[in-house]
Amino acid sequence: MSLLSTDAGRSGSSGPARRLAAWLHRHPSARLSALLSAPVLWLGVAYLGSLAVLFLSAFWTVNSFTGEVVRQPTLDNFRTIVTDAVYRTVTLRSIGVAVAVTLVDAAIALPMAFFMAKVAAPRWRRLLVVAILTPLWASYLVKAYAWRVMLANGGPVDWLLGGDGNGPGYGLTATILVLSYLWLPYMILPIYAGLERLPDSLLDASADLGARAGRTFRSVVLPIVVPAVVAGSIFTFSLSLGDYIAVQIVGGKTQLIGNLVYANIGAANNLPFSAALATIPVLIMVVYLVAVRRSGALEEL
Amino acid sequence: METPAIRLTGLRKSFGGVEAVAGVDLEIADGEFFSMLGPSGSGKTTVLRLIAGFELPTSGVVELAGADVTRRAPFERDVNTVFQDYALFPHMDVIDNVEYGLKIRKVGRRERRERAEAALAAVRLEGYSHRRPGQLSGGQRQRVALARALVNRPKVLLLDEPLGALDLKLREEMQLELKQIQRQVGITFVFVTHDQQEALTMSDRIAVFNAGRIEQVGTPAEVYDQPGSAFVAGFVGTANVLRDKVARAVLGEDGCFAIRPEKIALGGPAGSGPAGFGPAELGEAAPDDVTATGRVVEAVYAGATTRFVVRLDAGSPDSTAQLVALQQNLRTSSVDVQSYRDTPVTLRWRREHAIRLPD
Amino acid sequence: METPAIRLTGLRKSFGGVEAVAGVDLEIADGEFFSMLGPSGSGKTTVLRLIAGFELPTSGVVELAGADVTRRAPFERDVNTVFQDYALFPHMDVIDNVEYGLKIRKVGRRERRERAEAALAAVRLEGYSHRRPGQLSGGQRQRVALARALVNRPKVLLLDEPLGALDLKLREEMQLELKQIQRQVGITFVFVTHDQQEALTMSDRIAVFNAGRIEQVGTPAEVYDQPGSAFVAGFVGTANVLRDKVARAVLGEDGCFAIRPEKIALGGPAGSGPAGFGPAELGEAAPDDVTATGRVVEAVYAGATTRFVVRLDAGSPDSTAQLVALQQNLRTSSVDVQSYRDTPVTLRWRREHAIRLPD
Amino acid sequence: SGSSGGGANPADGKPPKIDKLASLGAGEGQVNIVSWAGYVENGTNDPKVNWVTDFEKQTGCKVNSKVAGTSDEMVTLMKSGEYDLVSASGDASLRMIYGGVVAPVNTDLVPNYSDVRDFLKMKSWNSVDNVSYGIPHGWGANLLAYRTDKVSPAPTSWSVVFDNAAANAKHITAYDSPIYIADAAMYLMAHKPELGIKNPYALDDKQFNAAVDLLKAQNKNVGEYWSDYTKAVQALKSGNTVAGTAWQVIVNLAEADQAPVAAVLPSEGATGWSDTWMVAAKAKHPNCAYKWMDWIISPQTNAQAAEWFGEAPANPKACEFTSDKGHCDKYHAADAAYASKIWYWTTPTTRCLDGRTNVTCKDYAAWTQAWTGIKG
Amino acid sequence: MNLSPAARWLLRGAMALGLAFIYVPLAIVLINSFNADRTFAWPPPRWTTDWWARAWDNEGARAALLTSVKAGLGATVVALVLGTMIAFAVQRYRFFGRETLSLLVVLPIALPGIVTGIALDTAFRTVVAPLGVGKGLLSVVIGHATFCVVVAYNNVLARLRRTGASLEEASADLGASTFQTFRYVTFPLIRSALFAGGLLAFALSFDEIIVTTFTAGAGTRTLPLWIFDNLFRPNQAPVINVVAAVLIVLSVIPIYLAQRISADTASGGRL
Ligand SMILES: Nc1ncnc2c1ncn2[C@@H]1O[C@H](COP(=O)(O)OP(=O)(O)OP(=O)(O)O)[C@@H](O)[C@H]1O
Ligand SMILES: Nc1ncnc2c1ncn2[C@@H]1O[C@H](COP(=O)(O)OP(=O)(O)OP(=O)(O)O)[C@@H](O)[C@H]1O
Ligand SMILES: NCCCCNCCCN
Ligand SMILES: [Mg+2]
Ligand SMILES: [Mg+2]
Repeated sequence: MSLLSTDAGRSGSSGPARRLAAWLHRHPSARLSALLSAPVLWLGVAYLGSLAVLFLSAFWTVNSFTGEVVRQPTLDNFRTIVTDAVYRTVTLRSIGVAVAVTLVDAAIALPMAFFMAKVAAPRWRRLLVVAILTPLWASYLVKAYAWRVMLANGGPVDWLLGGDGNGPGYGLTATILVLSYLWLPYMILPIYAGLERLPDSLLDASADLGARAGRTFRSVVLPIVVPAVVAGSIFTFSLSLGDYIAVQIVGGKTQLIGNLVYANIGAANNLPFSAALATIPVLIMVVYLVAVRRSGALEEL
Repeated sequence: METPAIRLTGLRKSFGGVEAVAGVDLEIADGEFFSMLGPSGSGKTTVLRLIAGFELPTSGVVELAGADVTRRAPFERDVNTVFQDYALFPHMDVIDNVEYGLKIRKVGRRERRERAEAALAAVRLEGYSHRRPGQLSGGQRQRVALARALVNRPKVLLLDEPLGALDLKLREEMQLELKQIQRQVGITFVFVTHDQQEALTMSDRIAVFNAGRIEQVGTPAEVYDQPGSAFVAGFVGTANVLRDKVARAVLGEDGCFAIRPEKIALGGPAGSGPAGFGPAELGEAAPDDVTATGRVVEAVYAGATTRFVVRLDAGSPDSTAQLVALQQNLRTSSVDVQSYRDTPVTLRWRREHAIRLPD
Repeated sequence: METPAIRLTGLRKSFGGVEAVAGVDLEIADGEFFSMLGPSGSGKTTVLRLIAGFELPTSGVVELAGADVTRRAPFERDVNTVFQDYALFPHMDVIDNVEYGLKIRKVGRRERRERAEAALAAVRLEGYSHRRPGQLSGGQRQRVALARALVNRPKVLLLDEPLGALDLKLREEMQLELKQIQRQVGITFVFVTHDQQEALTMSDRIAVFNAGRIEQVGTPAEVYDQPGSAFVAGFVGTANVLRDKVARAVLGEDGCFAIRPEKIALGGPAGSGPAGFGPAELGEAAPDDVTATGRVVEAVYAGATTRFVVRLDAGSPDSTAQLVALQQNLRTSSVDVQSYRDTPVTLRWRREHAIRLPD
Repeated sequence: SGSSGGGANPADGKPPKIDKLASLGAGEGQVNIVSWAGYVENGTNDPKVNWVTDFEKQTGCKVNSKVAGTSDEMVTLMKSGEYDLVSASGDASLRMIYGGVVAPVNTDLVPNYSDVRDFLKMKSWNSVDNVSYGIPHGWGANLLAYRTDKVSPAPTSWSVVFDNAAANAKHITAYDSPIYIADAAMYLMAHKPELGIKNPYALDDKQFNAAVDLLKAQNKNVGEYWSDYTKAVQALKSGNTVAGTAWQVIVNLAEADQAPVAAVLPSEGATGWSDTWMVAAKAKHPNCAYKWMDWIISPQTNAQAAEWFGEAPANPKACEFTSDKGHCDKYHAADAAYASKIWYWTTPTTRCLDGRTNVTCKDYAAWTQAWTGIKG
Repeated sequence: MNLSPAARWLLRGAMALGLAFIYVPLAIVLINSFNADRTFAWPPPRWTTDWWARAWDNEGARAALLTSVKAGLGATVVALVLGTMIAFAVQRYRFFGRETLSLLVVLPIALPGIVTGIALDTAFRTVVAPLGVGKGLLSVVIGHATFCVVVAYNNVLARLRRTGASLEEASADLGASTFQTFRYVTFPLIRSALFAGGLLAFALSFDEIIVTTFTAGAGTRTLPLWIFDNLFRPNQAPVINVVAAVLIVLSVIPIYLAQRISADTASGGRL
């Protein structure tokens, strides 16, 4: 057994799998098709198809009494949405909430993620990641309800702020607070991943060129971490835009676009009108995603 | 003639608009240590990948030992590769990495282990069997990659800048080892490098690549001493290029000529000059030698050698009337080098060492 | 004496259990091109980071221009760094990168732009202002990093293996440029490298590091020609080491000696030997010269030089009785090299070129 | 409007012709039920609360149940075609009848039906043209609950949540459903007789707009709307809610926890619900469905369910089986006078339910859309 | 990084506050599981372990937990398979529509759950139901898998980007066919990425209520649906706190394991 002895060469073993593999090697497009078939069927045909059917139905109406769908194309639903001021109000309110939640989460997540990625010792880093991930497993509903308790008249938040009625109570502020709470891990994780990839030498270089910590953060860290923040914002923004349950629990009388969609499908059984309403968040998100793709944020997800 | 180990005919490969390989014809003999040398982006890696089968050529034919393998998959070719980044499997330990190819070919457990251990011994890595690649230094990794390829006893071994990532010291050691192993196992090595020195010292033959084509193929001596073009002269080692007025003034000939710095003997004026730098150093002039005079512009001490930049009296003030000459620091003490500056000198070289280049 | 640009006193730095810097005392003069040379892990980068202020020393003092800066933050030190990985800000274009330091120091918009453009011109990168670092080649990035540091006109510039990632050709060009720039701007350069050649050709002085300590500091010539230890002799260039029996047999002295390969003149037997390899090549023996005889074991053609491995008659069969000698390929044609093998040869060198090393 | 359309409507048609089950056969092995929380309990929530297991044992019908939060959700779920049975309130029942979602019920096949209180049978929310579409389950009122420590003197009128709501701004609550417009209409019926409202579920344009305006004014003082009663209990206890709509069960729970909460049936009366078990038109398991209907109004079961949920049982015999012997009194189960003050939830239609023919009334779709506007 | 002590303390403080923000409400959940008050009056008037006892033999919760685990596993497996396929296609090939595909993968998680929910519900009712297949666990798995694909995709893609193709080429070079290469090299290399992605996908599915509401069949009750049903019953609500507390504690195990498996899942994977 030495390297010098000659070998019979590559063994002739060529089972069907091997022949298929060789054939696939010669036909890259067949390989690609095999890879894409199932995903395209699922997402491209089934999922997009479902969405298409949904939006087609936005042009139908429902018989108000029997609840039967009337399949005659009409723009009535959209006309109502555009002319009735309440839909504009609710849309703007929803976007406002989604933006506010995103900003609050970014503001909280940035220093936390920075601490985790660049300051904490590696052994702590691991534990902190666990600490951020764990709440994802505590039920969304339970957490929202815990906040209802905390925000109650005379509850812990009031107490913290010095007495009954000092807290925000239930309403728009509470909605933003609770949604920020619920989606915070979805913001921390991408930013943390982004910062972890940021070479320490850039921070050194900035200090070397005379910048203090604050300046380095503003001029180097922040711009570089923007795609990660945007990636996180896809979660915070879209989850807030579509939420209707947390709003019901702590929102007081607040209604968001999700509540309207839900009320019209889950309650009023008016699928066409729901579908028409649903085009609002979908349009907002699609515009958002297309804009975001340019920033490279989709790669940071 | 014997069937060559590798024959490439009219090989081309484009990526989108870029023609990475623009027509390569080449034969590599069995057992040869063959190097591919060329600047970054000249298509060396792509040719290697076409031979291994990782890429399908846009046109042209790849033959291995006489058989057309152009459209065969890599796993159907009797060729192994040592990758530039080693490409060791990080999730396997050293011995599993080396055994991989044998396992795939269903070689029995016992034989597999024996052969793998023999291969590790050949690269002087006994006792490292159970380390993970991450626990090895660059040089050790490189040797594992080599063992992993060698253990399969391929007809041809392809090596893509295997020493590129190592530091000088380690690199020189590995060069020696590689050469030794190749002699031992006697298989064909196709060795990609962008280091001229490496190619010159290790190879039986060298192909110099430029922009997807081969500019010249030959033994190290041929390529170094008889460069076929200005590109080859400039890329393989340092070369002084004399052309036009300067060539006429110095050589008395029209055209474009290359002279290697080490071919130029250098002597200071008698008596007055610094030590070890008198006319003696010039030696006797042979009948056909070329002699020129000039003045030292710069003298850089580099340990083993000193590099002189000399402005020629003939041809000045043309800025190209300048020659670089190398002098081995045989007897000269390094402190002397400082005093060489601005000294008048005589240069002398054999006429045949001024190589005429095509214009 | 003038206040040194940098003075390190009793500098130590441990990471957990590892003593990365184990007591360094050093003075670097104003305007010096100072290199730090040493194997991987010997503490070069750590010393640089201590000077720049990225790390706080475990003990010891760092002075810059006479002021104790040991506990000052990086942004409070008049020092700039060119990082090994360049550390260019990927989200800024070239001009913004270069302007960064000036912007921090609130230099006005107009002046900022002018100075940044001048710095880019100095590194020959006019016209690249609006590229992003990702759109530049390695060599270009390196030059941007240099411009970014130079534009601040620091007293001291620290460069951590700035050429490590470049290929040979580009590396040589950049060496010349760096040297030129340093002469032009006249600031102190502290240059880390693990390439001996680079250190020798570029530096005013060199510190050789080993295991967290400085083994020797001196001019290139001092370090090369008078190595203070076997480690320095071996690390800076190639050295033959003769000791014990062999040293006695060849030099007639006890102890440990280093001889550089290029210091050894080599001559074949009269008449019978190959061309350019007769007794003439040996030259006249000076009174104090050492002469030895042996047989060529290997002769490797390397373009500019040929490397001979010679087994000495004296001292054999000891395996250390072997010398490497270098010969410039001045008149020898490369084809001759093949025939040198197995020829008896005479070696000769000046007695002072066998440097006694401490045991 | 965006959601009205042509097609079947009580104004111009009858419910689709669907046959009722002629005779009872063998059970199909399972039954899928949509119900209010607490109507179908199998012990998984509280081992002591279980009237499903015995049913399954006796009939061999396995029960799958789905809880709906609102009447509207019930309709939606039933329309999915996956369910056999639903415990519909009056504001859902007609929609399902006219929509062909549910079938007439053959009461002869439900022996316990004969015991059900007469004032619950053949009502506008569970029959059409003298055809029964379901079996009454129980009923209750949407009372006015208030914090005794914050509202004094004790209110006797809904004005505390309407005209005088500002006194408790941000702490008023209301039921979160379009059907709540009827509460406003009922209030106007008493306080603005000039509007001529006769039935709070039959509102013409002017009447409807008056009710909507009242609710929009109320909205400024509302702290939150509720549709699940844990939320309502918790808000009352903590004081987030000081006055507003509540069910008896909410008040009972708050009182049980010593919260200073009381409820009153105000002088204007109250809206309320009367729930009816209805069978899906395309029920896959009709026999099991009938067996369940008989089971759920059997005295013991009806008692358990009514007590667990907190309402008056439909079957008077149930009153003997409640664990709290005062249950039926507390919920005024036998109090016909009390019951007469309640306007049970009914689905508003374009044909005015009060018999007017010279005007068209606002239908439920209009109510739904107005509700969105009221909440703003 | 070189930070002033003040900056360090500031960041440490921000981290501590952030963790407090995250964990105080969870502590409230835990405390409320011992709160004798049925609607969690604050401060708790009395303490009880009653809810824990009742949760212990709550069959509904257990059945729902089992359903959730089944749905989560199903969705995770589907998502991993699809996500991996897309990641390979996107990373290793250039083809028309590649950009669109990477956008399409994100779409289901970026669109509000209610849109995905009603779209799938509508499609199910109009296309699948007529074939005699009702909604059930399968439809939940389909719904969840749709928005979980992106998580698997992101994790695998990041790994593929980092490892590059050269290891696979090395394997082919050593004679392994495409399938052998996948088995011996590719799969082991992406395994920890799959694990990290799978864990996040499972967590997403496990906590999803909105899409589930619209895709679950009559007899299918996942844990969030069970919680939703019971949260609004005063007699039941406290038991939910117990369930949630148990979930939080149990979840630490898989997450911690994932951290241990390899250094590169330590970042918690990519969403
Ligand atoms: N997969 C690819 N897609 C597009 N262009 C490619 C690809 N591979 C190589 N090229 C291009 O083909 C040309 C030749 O590349 P190749 O890697 O063969 O050069 P090389 O001689 O190996 O260079 P180096 O010394 O830098 O490794 C380059 O211009 C390169 O950019
Ligand atoms: N942050 C750190 N933590 C722990 N050990 C470190 C750290 N930085 C350096 N070291 C250790 O200190 C020693 C010196 O490292 P240093 O980077 O200074 O070497 P170097 O001479 O620059 O080597 P190279 O040529 O490889 O860059 C090494 O053993 C290294 O592992
Ligand atoms: N609603 C529970 C939150 C869990 C995240 N769900 C993401 C689904 C997005 N459609
Ligand atoms: Mg290459
Ligand atoms: Mg270093």
